[in-house]
Amino acid sequence: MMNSLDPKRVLEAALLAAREPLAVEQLHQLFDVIDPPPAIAEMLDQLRTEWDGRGVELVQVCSGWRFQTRAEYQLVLDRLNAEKAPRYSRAVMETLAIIAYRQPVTRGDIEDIRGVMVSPNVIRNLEERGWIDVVGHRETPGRPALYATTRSFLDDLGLRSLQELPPLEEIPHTVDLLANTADATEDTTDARVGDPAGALPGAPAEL
Amino acid sequence: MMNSLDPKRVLEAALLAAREPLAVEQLHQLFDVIDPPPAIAEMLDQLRTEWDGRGVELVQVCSGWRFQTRAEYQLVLDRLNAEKAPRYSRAVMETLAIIAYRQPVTRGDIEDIRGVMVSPNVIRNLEERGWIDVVGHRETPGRPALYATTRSFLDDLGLRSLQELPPLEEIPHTVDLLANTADATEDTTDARVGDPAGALPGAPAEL
Amino acid sequence: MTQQLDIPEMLESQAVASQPVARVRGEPLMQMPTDLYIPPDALEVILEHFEGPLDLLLYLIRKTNVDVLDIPMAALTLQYLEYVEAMRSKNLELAAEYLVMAAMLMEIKSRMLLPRPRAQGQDEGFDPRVELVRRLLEYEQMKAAAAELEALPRADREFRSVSVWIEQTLVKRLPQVEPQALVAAWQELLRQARVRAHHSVSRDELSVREYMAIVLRLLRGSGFREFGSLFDPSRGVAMLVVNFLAVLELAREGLIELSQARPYDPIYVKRVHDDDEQS
Repeated sequence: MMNSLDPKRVLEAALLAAREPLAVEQLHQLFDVIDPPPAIAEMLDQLRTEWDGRGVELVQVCSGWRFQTRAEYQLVLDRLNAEKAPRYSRAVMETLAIIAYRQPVTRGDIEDIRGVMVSPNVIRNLEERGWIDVVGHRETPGRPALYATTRSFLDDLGLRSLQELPPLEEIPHTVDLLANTADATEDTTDARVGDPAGALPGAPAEL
Repeated sequence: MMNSLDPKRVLEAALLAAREPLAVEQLHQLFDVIDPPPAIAEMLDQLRTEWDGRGVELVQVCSGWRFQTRAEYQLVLDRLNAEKAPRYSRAVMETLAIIAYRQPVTRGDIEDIRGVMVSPNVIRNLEERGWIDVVGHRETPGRPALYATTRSFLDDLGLRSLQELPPLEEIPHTVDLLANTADATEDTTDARVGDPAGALPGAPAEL
Repeated sequence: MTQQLDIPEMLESQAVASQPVARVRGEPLMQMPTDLYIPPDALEVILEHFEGPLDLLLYLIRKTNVDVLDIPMAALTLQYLEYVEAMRSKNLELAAEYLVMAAMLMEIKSRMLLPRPRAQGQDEGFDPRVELVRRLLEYEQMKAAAAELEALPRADREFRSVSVWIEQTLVKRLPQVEPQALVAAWQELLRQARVRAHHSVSRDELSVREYMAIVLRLLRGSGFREFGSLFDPSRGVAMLVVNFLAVLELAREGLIELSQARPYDPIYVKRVHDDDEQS
């Protein structure tokens, strides 16, 4: 039975039907009766080329290979389903970025970087999307959960690994700051009339 | 944007990405800005032909059109999710083992060895699979049918003859077995039927 | 994202006073920073717009185009407090972090007013702004990273994964059985029945039983068969013996009838009650 089927077509059908990306090791299972095993990497390359210029493309992501619609076609296909993908607030995206680039991190770490409380909803939102999960606990008082991004996060962003994340902007070393401290003394001369600093400390926190 | 895309490729991408069959009216929504609207029925026909001989086919079902895996590929694709393959129940496996190693046997023999009733479904299941059949009847009251395994059973298990079944001599002497040796030595009668009535008091019927 | 760009336009500049309102790095500041005046109805929008005090500070710094590595603390603190005070006076719910930051800014500012011991001028970490700048830069970095992530093509937004229908109804999936699974089933039987291990089946016994089934099949529906036709000499002597044993065993179990008219006549074999075969 197997011998009558073109291995490349088998591969294609498997990838078109799969719900999740398929790893090369998984794809090998399709051919375990064939000796010698077919060159899967080569066939994947050929398939990718065959699908050039069509509405669907074969891509490699973190957990394997998958077919996906091309962005320029998806714009048209979106006419079929009014239901749009969820939009994420800046709070969610910043939390995600911190987890992605600084993982594993606790909620406290995220709050330190963002300078504000992180709502539990933000974390839950990302967990429910399957983009982050708890990978352990930090051995500090309270044993806070350590969050990291998942394979599914990379898959959904079309990335093969964390190294493919957009590079971070360089930040200057704060040591550089010290070089400027000599001039900064001038700053101490200012004195503003009606400095609201005086007004504020007594202000009650309205919380 | 739309104008730069080949309508047939748009159709193909839409059908590949859709989770449900798409009706022709729905497919028209893809092109509602194009004047004159493309001949969708014609394109669907062309697509169907283009996909001839591949692992996935374009078919028309009740609620519309969809791509689906071809039956002859499905057997191979199933290897990807072996864990989802159905399994035989313990009752079926034990019945099959008894028929294989003790053939020809009656249902009564099987029940004696298993110590429980054998549901007619179990026998029918194996008969429908083509792995056992009736090879005669025993000349005892009721003339029960004698079951044996078939050639197709051997074929499906990759055996050339029953002799290639794994030998049973290598059964390890478990603590369990040793603990019961004292009673069992008494049982010097027919190894096949033995005296299961004594060995399996109160065994429940299994359906 | 576009909202961010719109906000400065909403904030009308307001020139005030002919004398400097402040001095920034020795330069007189002749007018309020352009973004200090907040139209009342814009306040809530602005509040929602900022993700927290760091975000607000970054906005103020980038807006006034000052060097983040050399922040004029007094001016920045002033602007920040203007915002916070405006929020407070509008009775808007003000996150505690904004007030904490206000206190921190004032602390830094006051520490910078203190005379610095010249001898320890090289002392790292003396500049009280270092920690604030570090935090601002780190936050700005993550804010930019978040924007980059947001811009990446994303599943179910810019693209969808393809998953065509799997036509399972066409092929009934049947359980696969490995020969070893039969042994496992048998062992389970043994364990349960507590039969002695010598109840095992040898290959020899098996082959006899295999031939018993073969002979019964040969006889099915054929009425009488000549004894010799039950044997296939091409399979070798060993198999012939096994075959013969099988016929004897079948006879012993009363499953077949052997008949011979006279000695040396052909022997005929017939299944007992072959007529009412059910299959």
